[in-house]
Amino acid sequence: MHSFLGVLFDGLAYGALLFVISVGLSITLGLMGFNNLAHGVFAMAGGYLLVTLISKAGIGFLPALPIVFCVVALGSLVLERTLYRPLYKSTPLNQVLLSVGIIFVATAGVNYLWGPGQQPVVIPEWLSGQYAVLGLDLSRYRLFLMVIVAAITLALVFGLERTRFGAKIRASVDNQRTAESMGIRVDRVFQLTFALGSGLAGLGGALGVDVLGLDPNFAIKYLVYFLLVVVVGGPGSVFGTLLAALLLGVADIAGKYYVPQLGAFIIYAAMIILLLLFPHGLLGRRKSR
Amino acid sequence: MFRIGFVFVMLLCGILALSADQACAAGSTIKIGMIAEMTGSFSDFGFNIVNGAKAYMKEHGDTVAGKKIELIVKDVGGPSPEVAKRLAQELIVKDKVDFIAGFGFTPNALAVAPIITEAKMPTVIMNAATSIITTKSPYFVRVSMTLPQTTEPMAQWAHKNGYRKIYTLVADYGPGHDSEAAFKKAFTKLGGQVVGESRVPLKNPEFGPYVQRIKDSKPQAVFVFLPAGEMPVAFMKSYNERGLAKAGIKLLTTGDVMNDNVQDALGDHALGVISTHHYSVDHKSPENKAFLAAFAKIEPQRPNYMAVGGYDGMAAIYNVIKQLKGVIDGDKAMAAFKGMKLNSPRGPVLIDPATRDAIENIYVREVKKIGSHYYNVEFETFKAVKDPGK
Amino acid sequence: MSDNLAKASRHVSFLRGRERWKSAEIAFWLTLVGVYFVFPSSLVFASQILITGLFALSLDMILGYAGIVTLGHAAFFGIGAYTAGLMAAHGWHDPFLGLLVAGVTAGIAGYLCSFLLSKGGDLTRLMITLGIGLLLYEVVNSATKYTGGVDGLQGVEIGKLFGVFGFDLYGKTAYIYVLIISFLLFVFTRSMMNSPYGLALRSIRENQTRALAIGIPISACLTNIYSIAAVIAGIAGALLTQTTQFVGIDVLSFQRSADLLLILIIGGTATMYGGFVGAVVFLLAQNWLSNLNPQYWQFFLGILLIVMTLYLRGGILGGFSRLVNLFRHWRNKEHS
Amino acid sequence: MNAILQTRDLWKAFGGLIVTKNVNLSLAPGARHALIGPNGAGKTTLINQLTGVLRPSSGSVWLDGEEITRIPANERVCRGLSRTFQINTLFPQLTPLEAVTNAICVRERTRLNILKRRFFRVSRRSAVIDEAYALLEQLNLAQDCLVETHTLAYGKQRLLEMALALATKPKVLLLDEPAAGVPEGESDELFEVLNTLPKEISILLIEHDMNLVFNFADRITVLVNGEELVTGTPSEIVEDPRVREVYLGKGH
Repeated sequence: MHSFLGVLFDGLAYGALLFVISVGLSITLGLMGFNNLAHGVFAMAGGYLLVTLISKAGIGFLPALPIVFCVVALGSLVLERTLYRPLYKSTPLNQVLLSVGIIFVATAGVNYLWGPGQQPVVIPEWLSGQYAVLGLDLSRYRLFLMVIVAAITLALVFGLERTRFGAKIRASVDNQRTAESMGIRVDRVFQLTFALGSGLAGLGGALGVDVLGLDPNFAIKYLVYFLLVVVVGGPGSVFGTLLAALLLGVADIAGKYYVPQLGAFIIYAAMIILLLLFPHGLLGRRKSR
Repeated sequence: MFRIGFVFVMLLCGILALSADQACAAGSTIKIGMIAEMTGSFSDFGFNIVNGAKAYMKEHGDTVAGKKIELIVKDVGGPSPEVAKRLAQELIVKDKVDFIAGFGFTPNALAVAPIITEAKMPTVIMNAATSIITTKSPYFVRVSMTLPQTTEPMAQWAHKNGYRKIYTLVADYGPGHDSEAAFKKAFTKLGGQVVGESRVPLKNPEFGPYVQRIKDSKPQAVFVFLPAGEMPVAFMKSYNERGLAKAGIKLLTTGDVMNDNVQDALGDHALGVISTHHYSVDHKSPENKAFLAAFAKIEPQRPNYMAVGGYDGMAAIYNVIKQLKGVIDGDKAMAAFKGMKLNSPRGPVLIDPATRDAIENIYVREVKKIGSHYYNVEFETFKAVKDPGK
Repeated sequence: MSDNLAKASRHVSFLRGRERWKSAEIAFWLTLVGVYFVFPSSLVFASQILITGLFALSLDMILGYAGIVTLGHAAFFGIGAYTAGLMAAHGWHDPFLGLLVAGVTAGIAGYLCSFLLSKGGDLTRLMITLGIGLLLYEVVNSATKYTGGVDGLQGVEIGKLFGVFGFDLYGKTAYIYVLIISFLLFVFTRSMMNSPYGLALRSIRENQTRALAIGIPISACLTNIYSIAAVIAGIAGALLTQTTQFVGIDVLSFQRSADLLLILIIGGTATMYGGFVGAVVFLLAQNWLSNLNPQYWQFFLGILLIVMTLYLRGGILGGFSRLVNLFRHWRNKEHS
Repeated sequence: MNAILQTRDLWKAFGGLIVTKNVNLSLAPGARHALIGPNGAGKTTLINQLTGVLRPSSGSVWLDGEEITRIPANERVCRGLSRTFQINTLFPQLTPLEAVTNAICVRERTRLNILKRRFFRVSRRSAVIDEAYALLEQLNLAQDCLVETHTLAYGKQRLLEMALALATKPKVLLLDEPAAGVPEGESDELFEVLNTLPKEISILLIEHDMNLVFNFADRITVLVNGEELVTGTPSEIVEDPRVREVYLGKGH
């Protein structure tokens, strides 16, 4: 029984991690419909920024997180204006080509600036170690991640469903022309949405590096995971992304614990099965077009 | 229409010309072609190997026996045998090199075996660690190590120090399987017992369930082999988070896991971990000091055992050039390699004349914090260990 | 009536003109023959480019002509490569037999996989194909005993072609072998794309709803083309095995599928030659840049890709044909 | 009572929303039948069930005496049930000649062996191409049949819609607002073409423009809220008070 609860907790914690690193993509790919394979680049930027802030500027882990979010979001605005915007209405293939180009540039750039090795990430004392609850050892950092995930989900759901800005985003995404005729500045809305998605990517990267490690190939190494979570969840749905992340997380951990021989297959098999059952994602909006 | 055809042909020719032969007649230079993993997920491999080689050239000058040494570095971009084979072929046919060197990965080395045999090209393996490589061509010589070579001493040390029940955890791929088998064989032969084994997928950001299984089966120690990179970092974090050390489960690894240049990324997590390997940055000898100084002139990053592989490979090649007085012939060069002794930064190395593999000391080390950095500190030595995989 | 017929035959000849071998095409293949004589020391590279081009052609069949986005096409390439490799390692050394069996095996795999692709949008298909590719990679990786795992499959010995021409260090035999097989498969594909079947495929890509409404059995067509593309990918994989005499697990890697997609986009989709041109440009650029700077060449490749997306929509061939049109337009103006 | 196209108690519901309610439609051979109704009456849903894009919740569809309820959409086309679309649904990069040739090739495909179908060039089938050209000529598209479809004028594209449907040699042709978006006055060309269609083709026309409907149809069905309100000759429909109330009352 204990091991079952333990596995469940680990699974949920892993799901939380998957959610944190993918939720930004759920916004850029899902809401805006841009095939942004370079999501990992923003996550990686977040990671390196965090490491640099902590080791060079001496800023603490917690205060560094909002800085990372803001800096990555601001930085992404430059890319949005110069590279992404011209391709909003282009074919998906062109968007793929562009984002792969960005990945190449970023990988080589980071390699040049920081070298190819793993970066040390020091998390504060109070976040390392475990709490013993009911005979279960619960990792503090994982609990922290779960809290962050809950906060992000609530903030996003509230922000996208209940605020004026959220309404504008949904209107712009659903029908650009109508939104424009209603006086919404669609390009501004897209810009801000893109910044939000990238900022979240950066934040996710910063939070993920303690578990995932950080080297110049971060962007390509975890690309499959980002896509997996977002597509299974249903692009554009924050709840769907959360649900998919938790489901895949629990399936993966349970599989690895109970049938370790199949360790490598589980997450991919789970993805294929889920996609065959829900071709538009768990909570995806069925596009009638 | 023909005009378009003409343009097309011109275009193709133009592009092809970019990659056309630039080979110039060799005479006063000796060319060494290096095939290394400079980009991709394993760019760390190429980075260390090539910079290790460059460090040797920096230290000893680029002229030997009156010949200028030219290093031609080619990026193979990860484990991709067909590219390795193509690069080797081009190095031989176009660049007319005298030696080929490098190889972080086994498949890259194996793929070039037929052509180096056909071309009688002396080829120095600077890292790839599967035993069989040197049996695939008489023109292979390896200056690094093999996996069983560093694994077996770990089993012996564990048994000597009273460990009887050990759990093994390896990465689920060829070298992992080899390491698991080598450890199990050596350890059970001595009377120890492997109480459980896990194979972890190579793409695995989450070690939780595996570490939990180890904890549940309560062994005295766990033996771990993972490829250098992000896996050891993730594993060590999980190992500590779940309090295996506190539960009295000792961690024993090969040196790949306790790779010198991830030490600082591991930080406190790795303190006290025991590993066996042929090289540590902390090795105390004048040769190592010279190596570290030379490397620091090229790159500020801390080198690791692969850099030593590159460094020693160059040393071996320099020795051969000296012996042959600058006139390189494949068979003579191979004869010169056999039985060669090197005063390596890792300690004395002998190239086994029979297998063309390195015979070297394997050290038992423990991770300690010295100043603000972390090092593998050697405390016991297995002298002149041969590759037990053959 | 006869007037009508005269007009109609003008239209027949219009269609015939579209299908005819253009001089640029002939020049393209003659150039490839020329490479053999002009660059005798780069033949290994040249045959690898051709193999990649052939592989990209098979992707073009399903992406460009049938509109299925895939990131797991390396699965079939890998199946072909391993089939040919395992055969050669177990005593069947004849290269042609290897190609045949590899193609058939990959085709069967493609046929089976195609049923998983009937549902969902582009992203779903992308992820399912990606998942299949990754699963296959893991299967080969964990079956170390049979496949050699990440160390690669050893003992691949390829017999002489027709018992006469052995594969040599310079890759002369290999290049001619690859060139001939590629050309034959290209002719096969080309005639298929110019047939009523090819027209139906193009129309499916253009508009599925309408294709269904004129009676095209879409899912059967897609299953079919997916299997044929898998056969060609499998043969390309087998060619790589036979010319390298080694099989590395990277034949199945995600990287290979992703690079292939890049190559096809760069070359231009649905143009028949996009795959070959993309392979030539991408691999030569890669080779050239990585020789200039082995460590940071990806930076420049990335810049190239970005510039290309911003200024050269529709790939190289797309941009090229637009240039040609512009030129014609301009010349027509001059004349009139 | 040998209807060429018939629905029996057709019923379709999306969850709790009933969009087709017990529709019993019947087309006599050679009919010029029109289906009218206000927006949201379920006309397009009905068409989609006839063509096989949607499957009805219950009830059946019959074509020429055979039940086709469970037959896939493409197979229905082969059996002689063809349609046009309200919004242009064409092959933008193909020329009209290629598009129509394609449709004819599909229709004729069972007459060819696999080798010819797969590997012989399209241009070798001059009979098919002649037929395609003749059809295009009949629809006043001969001048434009060699340029890519997306460059055609809107009105021409509407005609091509019709050409593609006719190329399948249908027994029953479903026309979904053929004049939609065509400026008044230009739709004459379209209906001129419609009026010349042979009587062997039965036509079900969905249209908003009442003038067109009353000029063209010999029978009219009014659909309201998924339900068949009334069916009759044009004069009967005009007289019907219920129709006036729900439909004409607002429009006229």
